[in-house]
Amino acid sequence: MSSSAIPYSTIRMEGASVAEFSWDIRSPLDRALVAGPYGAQGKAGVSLTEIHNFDLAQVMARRGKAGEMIAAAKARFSAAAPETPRAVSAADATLIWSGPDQFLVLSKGGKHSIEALAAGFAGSASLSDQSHARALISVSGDKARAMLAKLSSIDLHPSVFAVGAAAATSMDHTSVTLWRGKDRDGQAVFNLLVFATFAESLWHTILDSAAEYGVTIGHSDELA
Amino acid sequence: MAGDQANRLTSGGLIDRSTALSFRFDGKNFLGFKGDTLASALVANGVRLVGRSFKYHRPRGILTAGSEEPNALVELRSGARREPNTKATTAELYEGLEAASQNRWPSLNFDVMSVNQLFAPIFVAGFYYKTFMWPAKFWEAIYEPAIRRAAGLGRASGVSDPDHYDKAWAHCDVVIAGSGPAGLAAALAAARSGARVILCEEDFVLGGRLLADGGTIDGLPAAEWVARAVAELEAMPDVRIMTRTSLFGVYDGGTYGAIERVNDHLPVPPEHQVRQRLWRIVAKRCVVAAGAIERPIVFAGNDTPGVMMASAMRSYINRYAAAPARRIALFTNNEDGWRTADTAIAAGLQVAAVIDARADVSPAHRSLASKGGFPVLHGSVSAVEGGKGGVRKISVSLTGGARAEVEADGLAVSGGWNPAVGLTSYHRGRPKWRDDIAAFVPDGAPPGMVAAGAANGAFGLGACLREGFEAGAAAARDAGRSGNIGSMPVADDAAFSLTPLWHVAGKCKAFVDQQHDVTASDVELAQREGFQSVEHLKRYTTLGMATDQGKTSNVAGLAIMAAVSGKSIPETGTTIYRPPYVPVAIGAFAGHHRDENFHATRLTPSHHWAAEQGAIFVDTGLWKRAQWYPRPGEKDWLESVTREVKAVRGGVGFCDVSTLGKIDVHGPDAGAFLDRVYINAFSSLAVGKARYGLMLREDGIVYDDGTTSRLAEDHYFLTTTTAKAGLVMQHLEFCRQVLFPELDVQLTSVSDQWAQFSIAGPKTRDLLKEIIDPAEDLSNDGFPFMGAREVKLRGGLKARLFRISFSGEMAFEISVPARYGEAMARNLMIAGKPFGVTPYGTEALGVMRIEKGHVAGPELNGTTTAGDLGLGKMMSTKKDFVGRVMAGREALTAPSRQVVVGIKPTDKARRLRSGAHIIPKDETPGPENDQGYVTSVCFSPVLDQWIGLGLVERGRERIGEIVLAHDPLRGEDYDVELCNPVFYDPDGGRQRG
Amino acid sequence: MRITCPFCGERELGEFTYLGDAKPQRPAADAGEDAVYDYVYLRDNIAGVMSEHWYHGGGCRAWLKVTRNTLTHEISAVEAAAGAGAAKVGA
Amino acid sequence: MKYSIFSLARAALSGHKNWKPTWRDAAPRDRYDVVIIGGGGHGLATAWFLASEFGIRNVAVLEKGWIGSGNAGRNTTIIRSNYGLPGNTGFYELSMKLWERMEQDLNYNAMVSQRGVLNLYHSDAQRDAFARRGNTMRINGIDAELLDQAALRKMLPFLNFENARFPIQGGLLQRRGGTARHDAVVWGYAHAASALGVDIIQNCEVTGFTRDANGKVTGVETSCGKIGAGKVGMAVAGSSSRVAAMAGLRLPIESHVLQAFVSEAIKPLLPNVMTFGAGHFYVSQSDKGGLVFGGDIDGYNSYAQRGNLPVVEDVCEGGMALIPMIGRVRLLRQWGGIMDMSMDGTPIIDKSPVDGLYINAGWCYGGFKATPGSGFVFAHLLARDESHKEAARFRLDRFQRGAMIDEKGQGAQPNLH
Repeated sequence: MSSSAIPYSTIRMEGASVAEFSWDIRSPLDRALVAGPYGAQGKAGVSLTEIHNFDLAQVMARRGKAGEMIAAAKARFSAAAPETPRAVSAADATLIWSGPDQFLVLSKGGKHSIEALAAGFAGSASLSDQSHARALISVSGDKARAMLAKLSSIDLHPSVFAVGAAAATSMDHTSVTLWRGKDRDGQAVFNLLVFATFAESLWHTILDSAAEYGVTIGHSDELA
Repeated sequence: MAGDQANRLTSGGLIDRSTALSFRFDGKNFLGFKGDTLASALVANGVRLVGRSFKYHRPRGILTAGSEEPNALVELRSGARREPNTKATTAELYEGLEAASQNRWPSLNFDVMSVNQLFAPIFVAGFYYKTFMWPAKFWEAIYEPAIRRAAGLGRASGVSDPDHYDKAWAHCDVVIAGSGPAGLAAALAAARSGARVILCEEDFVLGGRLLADGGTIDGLPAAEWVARAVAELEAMPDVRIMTRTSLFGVYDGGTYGAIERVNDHLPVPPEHQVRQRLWRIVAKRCVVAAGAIERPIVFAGNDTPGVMMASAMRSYINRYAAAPARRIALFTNNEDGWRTADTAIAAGLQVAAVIDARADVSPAHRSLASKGGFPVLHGSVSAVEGGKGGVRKISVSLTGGARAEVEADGLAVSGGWNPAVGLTSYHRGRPKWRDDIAAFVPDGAPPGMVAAGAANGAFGLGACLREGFEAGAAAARDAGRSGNIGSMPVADDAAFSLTPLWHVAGKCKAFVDQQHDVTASDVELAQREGFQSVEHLKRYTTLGMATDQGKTSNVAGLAIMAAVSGKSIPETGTTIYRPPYVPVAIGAFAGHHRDENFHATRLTPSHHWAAEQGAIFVDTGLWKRAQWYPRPGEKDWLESVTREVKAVRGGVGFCDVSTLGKIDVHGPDAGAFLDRVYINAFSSLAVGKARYGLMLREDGIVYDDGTTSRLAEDHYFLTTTTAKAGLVMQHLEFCRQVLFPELDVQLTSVSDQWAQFSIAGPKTRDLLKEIIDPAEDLSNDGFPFMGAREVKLRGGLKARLFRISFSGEMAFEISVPARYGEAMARNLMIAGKPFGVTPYGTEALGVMRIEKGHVAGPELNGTTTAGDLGLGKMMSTKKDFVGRVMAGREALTAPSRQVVVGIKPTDKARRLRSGAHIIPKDETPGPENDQGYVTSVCFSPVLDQWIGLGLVERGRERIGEIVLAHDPLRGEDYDVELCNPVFYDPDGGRQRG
Repeated sequence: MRITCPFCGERELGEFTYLGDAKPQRPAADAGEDAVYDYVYLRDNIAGVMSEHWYHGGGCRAWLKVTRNTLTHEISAVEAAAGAGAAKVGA
Repeated sequence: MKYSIFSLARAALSGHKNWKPTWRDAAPRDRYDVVIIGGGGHGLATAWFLASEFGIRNVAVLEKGWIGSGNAGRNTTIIRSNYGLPGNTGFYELSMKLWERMEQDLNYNAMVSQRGVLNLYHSDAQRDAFARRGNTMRINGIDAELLDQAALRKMLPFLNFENARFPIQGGLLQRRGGTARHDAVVWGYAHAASALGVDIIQNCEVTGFTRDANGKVTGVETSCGKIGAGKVGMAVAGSSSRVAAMAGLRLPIESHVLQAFVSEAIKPLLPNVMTFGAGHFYVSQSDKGGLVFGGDIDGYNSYAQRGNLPVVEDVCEGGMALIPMIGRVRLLRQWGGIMDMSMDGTPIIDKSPVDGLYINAGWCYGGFKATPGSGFVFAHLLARDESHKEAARFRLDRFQRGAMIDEKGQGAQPNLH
């Protein structure tokens, strides 16, 4: 499931050799994710969707500059950047708390790429590109909480982990960023940013955990 | 007769008579019903002999009806699913169940090991400490194997467990252990308050003792009240009822361990399902309503099959409609035991006699006796007749000295009740003694935990409900819930009167710990030999160390010890209670983490491409790394690796080095920060340049190394070794947040953001020109050695390019965003095709670094200094840095230290091996002249021989000296020459060229 | 054990890494070898309430100062290290 | 009272009524030549060696609880001498030689079982480190064998060779390593020391030191009153810092909890002691049939003598990864002991900076195997006022000198040793 983010290029070389470089983008789940049903038969209790091709920037306030960073975020996103573990939906980005004085900017299409953000945060925050460092998995379904309870020590009860709640936490000893998106079809949606090099391994663990409930697997280019 | 359920009562019980289940015990076929345990089905079928004891192999029957069972242990299931030591009393019956008795040979009925009973006079507690000492060699050869074979009960399957397990977290306000009257009342009160409640019940049916003892609650029969309570609880969304789940432990911060036997009641777990699940329950409060355990009285012959706890008899009769005997005698020292006489009569069984150790019996019981036509004997049981066939006759010593005999085929015993004090004592709280019930009750429970009902010493039904309800309400309140708790369930309290009786003195063996064959005289012997502390008693006699952890024996044992040592029971005290409350399968604690899933696996961005190339992978920490890329016709790894090295040194090759830790260091003080964490300076590094850095621990020993590049005034890109990536990040965050908080610096791991490749060999630049935008100047002037900057690739993609080399060749490292990593590998192959580009793995990487004398993991072993590694000159004297002061200590700077040198065998055909020690030539190896060892070796294609690095005393002063490589483990001794560790291009012309 | 991270809230033990006693302070550059020896090697090793460094590496990566009783494991206070959340310094 | 099969048979005839206490429970006298604080294996062994080897019999061993109530009674009973660094190698071999004659020395069967200790390796780097260590052992006259995978498949076919995350490549075997019955070691030393006149005083907690004008320790204050002493030796692993603090000393030691586990008893399954090289798990099977196993320390300072679930899980994961046939064997009991974790993972046996006070501490999680050796060299130090040559590197000042003995290479970070 690869899509080309950089156009195919054909270059005529000295010495008459022809090299064709294809800069295919490959998600870290490219091989492991097989769309369709998995595990127990019947109505799937868990739905897993990998979201492709996103921009992810880590924004970290400089010493004593938290206020300026928040102001810069406000100016750019017309939203208050999260200062506690929350995910804030702006018009075209989600701002996810990732630690004290820092948050992630999740967006699509390059509008809030690290280059685009640089000027606005100059002097108030340090930026680090994480777009390729993570895989993004969205989990929903009747049994999403039951399945996540096998991986996460976080209390996901609706009264505790409401829409917009976020956590920098670990699943199966692997660091993840977890937040609850907007409900879809009346069901809670949990988003997971997983480190890319761990993604395939954690994916298999997720499938093992979900198999008893029946799983439907897919991918999407849309942010949840 | 097999299969006829001859002892099944014709009516009653919570069994489903419409669902008959067939099962096998010791090869014989039987029938039972859904709702039976293995034990109740065996009782129904008249099977009384179910096991043999640990030491004397005495015949044993079923003593209890619960998880405290010491005797009725079986091997359940067969083949790979065989589970030793399974309590028949808790094993749920299922169609096709197979069980076998254990610790007997050749059969349960005829067990030759029962000859041990003949030696019983010698096999007293601790006998083995006094003998088997001569001759010394005989212990491992003869005595110990014999003891080991005789000991142990069941047999493990011996093959890999085929079932799956997993683990999960649960969160609640109130967790409740036990669903008897106290537990259900607690759950009702807490749930009505609005609390999130988890109710754990180890049984497969809710109700606890109500299932066997009935009663009237709120004017309803107990069963009906239970059904209503459960229905009310089930209707509430924040109540989770977990049957087949034992709360086994309490850990810090309100974390509770529980084991759910998800599918143990089925022959095999359904597809995609686990056998058992380990729960970590996080609860603000815990109500322990785990009930109490009826305790035996120790008397001669008390282990005869057919002797059973009085409450267990009621369970078998009332809950399972199975008669443990037809003519039952009851031996009790308390009022509660009498209920078994009631139950027996109600079930149409005969009561042979009630032997009551108390002086008085209530008028109600007297009238029961006359109605039932059985005598009440005041006294105690002094002997039981009957072997493996079970109880036949009971001798009674009457108060006043006369004797009586009672013919019976079953003896119910009640010595009173011990509250289940395990959970409340796991944080080292010691239970306290209560004289009125002659039992220990919880004290010093962990924070947030409270016991209620029988677990707290309240033995009346009304009291259980009251305590449970109040505890549940209080727990919910403490958790911040304040809903209307409604009315408290009420019931009458039966009178509880008891005259403590622990041990009836007699001549024959009277068992305290039935499973471990610890007798009353063993306890007395222990006292005589000075093992008076209860812990000494336990360890010397093994009392309470069996699979039941002394649930039916500990208190009796210490009571007997108290009596013989002239102390009170509370003075004697208890041993330490330890989790788990019931034994838990090791597989459940492991969950998913076994076999290939033991630990996570990290894959490099080019992993799948490398796999397509046929790469052999090696585990490096959690990573899978390409170790080499074999080609058809290559006879071994060495041939492949040698080819890869030659291809690099003669042309160009590349290797995925994305596993290096990569950290963005941002901020105005980034340079100052790096100056403090590295021994060398980084604030002075020019933008666009890279520098090799070495960091120490605060104790002056080398911690890690790597290159760090300055990409902008306020932005450095730091790399760590693969092994230390996470730890260095932690260390740097410590330096940033704790040691130097005044610095304005930000750290982010970008290890996963970048796919990084090392491209090395004289044709590196040629290859790069193919793939990098022609506008980028890659010449020596335009991109000098140790240069570092962003470049544009053909097609527009941006990459980071670093001119660094660990191979000694002209080399670059190039980083692209990780999702382009696989494309990068493919494109390097395309771009390098004209130059014979060769992918190489970690072995070739290792060969080239050794040839070049670069230190790596084997040299950075946590005991070496910068000086040892030949890098002492890097240590700045102009600044403070982590580890500076301690690095200066006398022994760390001594001239005699072992330092890095090159090593090569004088015989070029000789293979050098890591781990060989270095001994001066012509000396006999010994501790005094053991001067170091070989740390890293490789076959060097350049030198056409094995070479290595080593840490050798004063090594740098001894270049050229011939020494002995001494490798007794592999039976090798050979001469090697100590040499300059830089075997290849010592002037460095190639990498700068 | 559960530690209430001042940034993340209460989390389970597995997310944290322990370093040790938070009382010893890294000596100044010119403090001399004895002072550094003391800092690196000697410990009060308190049986009772102790201030400790813990790292929330499985969460927000903050270093914390946790006040904990080594006899009971009871945690009475948790605060962030001086440099965790330092962007709010002076703000 | 001499123990043997004959005395046992004789006693049987009289219904075992004539056995005397295994050791004398003594009341404290006013003064002893040497007072040992700590009635664990090390303290009792020290007393026995003082009496039997160095002729000092006016010795008291003070135990705040019951003898063997500390780590001597809480360990996983492994004995071995497979160390790789100078200082450790010779010392642990001295100890191993004393194990080999213990039962005859003490007339007590401590069930020393030389069934072999096997360290598994899973990578080339680990093999190389084991080779280095094994060669060190051989150079010091200690048995060691490097086994490859084929040899292990033959010896231990039930290990996970087929679908392991970290495949087993081989192992370093010390056949003379094994196990001993921990409580019996304590009782054996108590039995033998008591017979030579040593006073064993239980339920006697030291609460302070008495000092003369020069600061020299002259005795101890205890819950049973003041007891004078020519010299005081402390062998109180787990409580070393607390006892040392009574003399105004700070030690390079932290107290950590190490958990251990035993399974239900099963018929013989595991022939030797095994350590997993790719996770935290080691195991042996007791003569009674239980699998006795453990793993890493919990990792935080603790005096609570109990640990938490993450380590239980970690250890069982290691167990299942290595020996998948133990999945249905049940964990019966878990417990925790307080480890004296030193700053380099190596013990301290030395005179303290306070005159008259001698330290035997810092055993980390490896004190049991050292019991006889520790007793011997500590007795030597107490009797002669100089270190035994095999303990010469266990000096307290080694940290100041930079002469650490760091087998794991983890530095001054006790929870990593």
